[in-house]
Amino acid sequence: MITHLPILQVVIPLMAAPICLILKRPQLAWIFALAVSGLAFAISLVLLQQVMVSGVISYELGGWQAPWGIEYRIDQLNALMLLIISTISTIVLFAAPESLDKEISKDKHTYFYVLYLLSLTGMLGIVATGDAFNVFVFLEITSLSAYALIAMGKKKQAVWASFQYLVMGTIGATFILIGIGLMYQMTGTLNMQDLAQRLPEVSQTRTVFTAFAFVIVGVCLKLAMFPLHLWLPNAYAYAPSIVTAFFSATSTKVAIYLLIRFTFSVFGLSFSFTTVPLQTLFMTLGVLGIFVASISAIYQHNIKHLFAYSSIAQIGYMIVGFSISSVSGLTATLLHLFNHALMKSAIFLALAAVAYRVGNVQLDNLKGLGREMPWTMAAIVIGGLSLIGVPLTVGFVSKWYLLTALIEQGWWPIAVLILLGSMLAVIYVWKVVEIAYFKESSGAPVKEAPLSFLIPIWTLVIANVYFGIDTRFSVEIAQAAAQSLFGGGL
Amino acid sequence: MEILLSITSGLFLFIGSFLCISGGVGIIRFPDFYTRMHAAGVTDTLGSAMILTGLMFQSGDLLVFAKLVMVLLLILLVGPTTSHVLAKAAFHNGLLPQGLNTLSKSDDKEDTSSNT
Amino acid sequence: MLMGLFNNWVVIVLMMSGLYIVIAHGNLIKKLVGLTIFQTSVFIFYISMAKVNGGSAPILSENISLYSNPLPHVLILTAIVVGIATTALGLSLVVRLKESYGTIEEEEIQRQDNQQNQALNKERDK
Amino acid sequence: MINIVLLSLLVVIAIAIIRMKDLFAVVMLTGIYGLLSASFFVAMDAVDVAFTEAAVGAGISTLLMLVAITMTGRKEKVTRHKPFAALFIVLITGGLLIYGTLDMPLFGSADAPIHSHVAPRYLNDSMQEIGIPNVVTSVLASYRAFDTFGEVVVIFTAGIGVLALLFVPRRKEEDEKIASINDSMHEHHLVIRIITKMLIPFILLFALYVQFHGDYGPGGGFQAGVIFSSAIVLYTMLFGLSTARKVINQGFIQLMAAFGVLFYGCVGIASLMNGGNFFDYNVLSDDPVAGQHLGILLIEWGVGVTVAAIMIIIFFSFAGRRELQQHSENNKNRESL
Repeated sequence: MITHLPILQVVIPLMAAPICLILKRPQLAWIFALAVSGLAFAISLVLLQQVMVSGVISYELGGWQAPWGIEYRIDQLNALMLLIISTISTIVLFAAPESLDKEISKDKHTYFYVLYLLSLTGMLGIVATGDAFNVFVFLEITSLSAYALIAMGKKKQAVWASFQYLVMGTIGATFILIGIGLMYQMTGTLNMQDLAQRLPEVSQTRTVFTAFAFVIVGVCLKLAMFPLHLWLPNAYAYAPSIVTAFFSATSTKVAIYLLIRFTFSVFGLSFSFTTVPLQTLFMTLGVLGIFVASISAIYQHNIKHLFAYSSIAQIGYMIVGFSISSVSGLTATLLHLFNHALMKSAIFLALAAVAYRVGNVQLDNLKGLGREMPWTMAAIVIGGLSLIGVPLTVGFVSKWYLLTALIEQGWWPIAVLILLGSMLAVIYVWKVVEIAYFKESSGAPVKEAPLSFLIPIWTLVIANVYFGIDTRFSVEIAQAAAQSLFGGGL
Repeated sequence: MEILLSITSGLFLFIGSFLCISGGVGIIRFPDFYTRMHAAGVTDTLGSAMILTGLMFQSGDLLVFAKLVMVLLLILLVGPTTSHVLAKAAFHNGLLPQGLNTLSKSDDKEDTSSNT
Repeated sequence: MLMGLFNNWVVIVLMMSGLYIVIAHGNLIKKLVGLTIFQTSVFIFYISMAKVNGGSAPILSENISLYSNPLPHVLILTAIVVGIATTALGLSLVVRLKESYGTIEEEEIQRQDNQQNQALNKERDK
Repeated sequence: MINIVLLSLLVVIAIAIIRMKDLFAVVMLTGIYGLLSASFFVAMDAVDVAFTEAAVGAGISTLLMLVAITMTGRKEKVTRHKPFAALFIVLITGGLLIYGTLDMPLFGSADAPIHSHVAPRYLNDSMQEIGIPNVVTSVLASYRAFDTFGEVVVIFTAGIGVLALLFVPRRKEEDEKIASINDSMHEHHLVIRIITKMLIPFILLFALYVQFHGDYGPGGGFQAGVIFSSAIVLYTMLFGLSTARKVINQGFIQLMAAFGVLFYGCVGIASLMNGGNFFDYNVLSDDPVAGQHLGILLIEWGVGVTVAAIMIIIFFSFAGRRELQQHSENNKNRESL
């Protein structure tokens, strides 16, 4: 069975979704979904360990040889992504029943778990596959389940946010489809590794340039990169809290993965960064994104909006690291990907707990919450410190690597800009702290969140601090993944 | 024999195409909904039936012939029904044939926008 | 040269008219129609690149030697299903929007949202 | 030649859609667009795709849009909010695409790279390896079976999503009340009811034919599922949702949707158990070709069942929501009177 792990990683949650629908009782569906997600987590751990020991694992679906059939291909980067997605999904799912009770009507809980498992499947599938068209199919599984999940939010704005996301997401996916079609037309293959070998021959043609542009724009739409980010804040703010916690940590990360995969592995380093002026473009957009999003975050009255804008800013950091296009830059991006998943899911889960007790997450309603819900608010504060990049948190580690990578290239001005951007993070995090700890509470007193919230929240917070101190695990994997990407080949 | 078959089939095809084209002209030129629908009904039923019959002479293969007969039966069944439904829906929603407009149409007028 | 590319250009015009509808029209149903047209035109693009002059449909038979490329057909079969799935979900969102906002025009929905936000802000300033 | 005619017609329709304000007309034109592109696919030798596009583009999606506009109103407001920004984006994108076509292999040339690397193997070897004449089916169901699995999951996701958005649980007495109102409404349609009753068995039979004939000609699970569901939809439209729900209730149809996906997946699991890779049908039987046959047959059933069930679920959800809206509107009118 061990040789079949790559496919089981995706197929187990996939098959679990219809079983969940058959189970019908929400409680049963939850336990089942949790067990399946946990199993996916275990599989991803084994896969990661295998990859670190023995290198790339390839799995041929249907027993057909690679360019003819579909291939699953797990290298260090994929394994890291699989681990992130399945970990966050499992931890977030712990708190689901309580949070859903308050936000979604009882008869739709089962559908929620089915859709949740489907979106998990989609993300795992995007990451595990080595076939360009298969990426599109699984991208659509994730997106469709995401639209439905977001629209399940309590307020009517949730449906509107979901519709906007649907329009943007479909345009993005269709752009990716056009790009894949053009690549296929020039090479005659859909397998990523095969594409990587055959694209250099035709890399001077205008068609390949167009293909590249379409794939990148499509991915950036999904990624909510700076000028294309407009769908994200509302989608995150009005979605059910659990969904926000899950997506903030995973869905944009999967898009970053796709960006890295297409630029580094499929089109190749020399094409992406020498033939096309991707570096300057992305560096500018990344830095602009950090500033625009951070400043918008400062003016928000809804904390979910605030942290959603902060997510866009954090994507900016990842883009900057990515566009350095050196091993250390990419390591910083991957580290930040891992770390940001940890801190954002902790923050949004804590906000789910706030929403559970207070009923909404308007900034004004947080007054005095620091004393009433000390554990929850402490988690938000630690998460916020991590966003700023204070030492002893994970945020510090990734910023440190990012700055070193920039200075290595001699790009001082950008390093300074990054530091300034972090200052903006101080402002918006301080806004939350100020209201929660230094204002008298106005409404009726509320109790601390139940344990079913606190346990997952603090698991994430402790991970936040732990990986901020003991960086061996994360840095080692990120470096190995970055090196393998620069070593050429998938 | 061969020539006879081709001539008959050609004749049928010709009549069929003529009916289709005249039906198309009718849809544009006729004054109101019901007469236009009549033109469309002719294209739908008689025109395509003629063309299918013409094609049957050309088929040669029994399987193809059988399939064409099935299509013909389907069209004969569905074509008039759709015309009927269309006319009924229009009438139900208060659309009266031209010339009747001036007569009493007050009782159905309110339904015009609600039902499609 | 011109004839060989002409097909593609027309298909690009089709795609772009779909995209134009999506961006320029405020009616949500019209937006979904635009998306459908955009996607359908991409399907046309894929299928026309599979065509081989003089080839026939890829159903193997003894007296035919040249076939069109079957792979894009397979991909587009999948993509059509994805398209209808998106349309169905989008329409159900539109129905829900109509129920809660009472309109399916983008501008009016935005206006209602803005008004609500302003009301909230005013309350806060008090 | 014929493709140029079809393409120009498509352009005309696209322009008409941009200019039309009446959503009903727009939706019908979209249906025509789907049908015309299906004809174009036939001209391009893609018969399977044409079949699907005709069933989906001209059938199901038009139907769903029509149901939706009966709930949302059929007039578009005149304002067009950002035509210049849209034009700008469209021109840039289109310009980029046209730039990209300049180095493209010419239309229909047989020596383009697309026809030389992966595709020839499907055409040359699929007869020995899989043994069915329709290459599209063998690529779809065996070489790229996992894509098709993904496709089934996509449609499953959409169905559950629509359920999650539109499903309203109803109390029984309420249901009966709505049913009786609808019955009286539906009784006018005598002619079409009789014709429909005659047609439905044939439609179902045709669906089964398409399901089984997919190996030899155009067709397969997806098309069969859509046709099967269209028969049920036709029945629902004429005899009312409550009557149709008595035949196929919500729980059963959800079970079928889940069952189809599971069935498809279990074929893969079975090949794992027999020592092959996932979806390796060769190991399903002693003779590889027979195994391939068996595997393709089974997964096509999985596809068919799921697609039919999901299409019915989607239509039922929309129709149920619509009945509920009308019901509450009636109540309101009655109160105001």
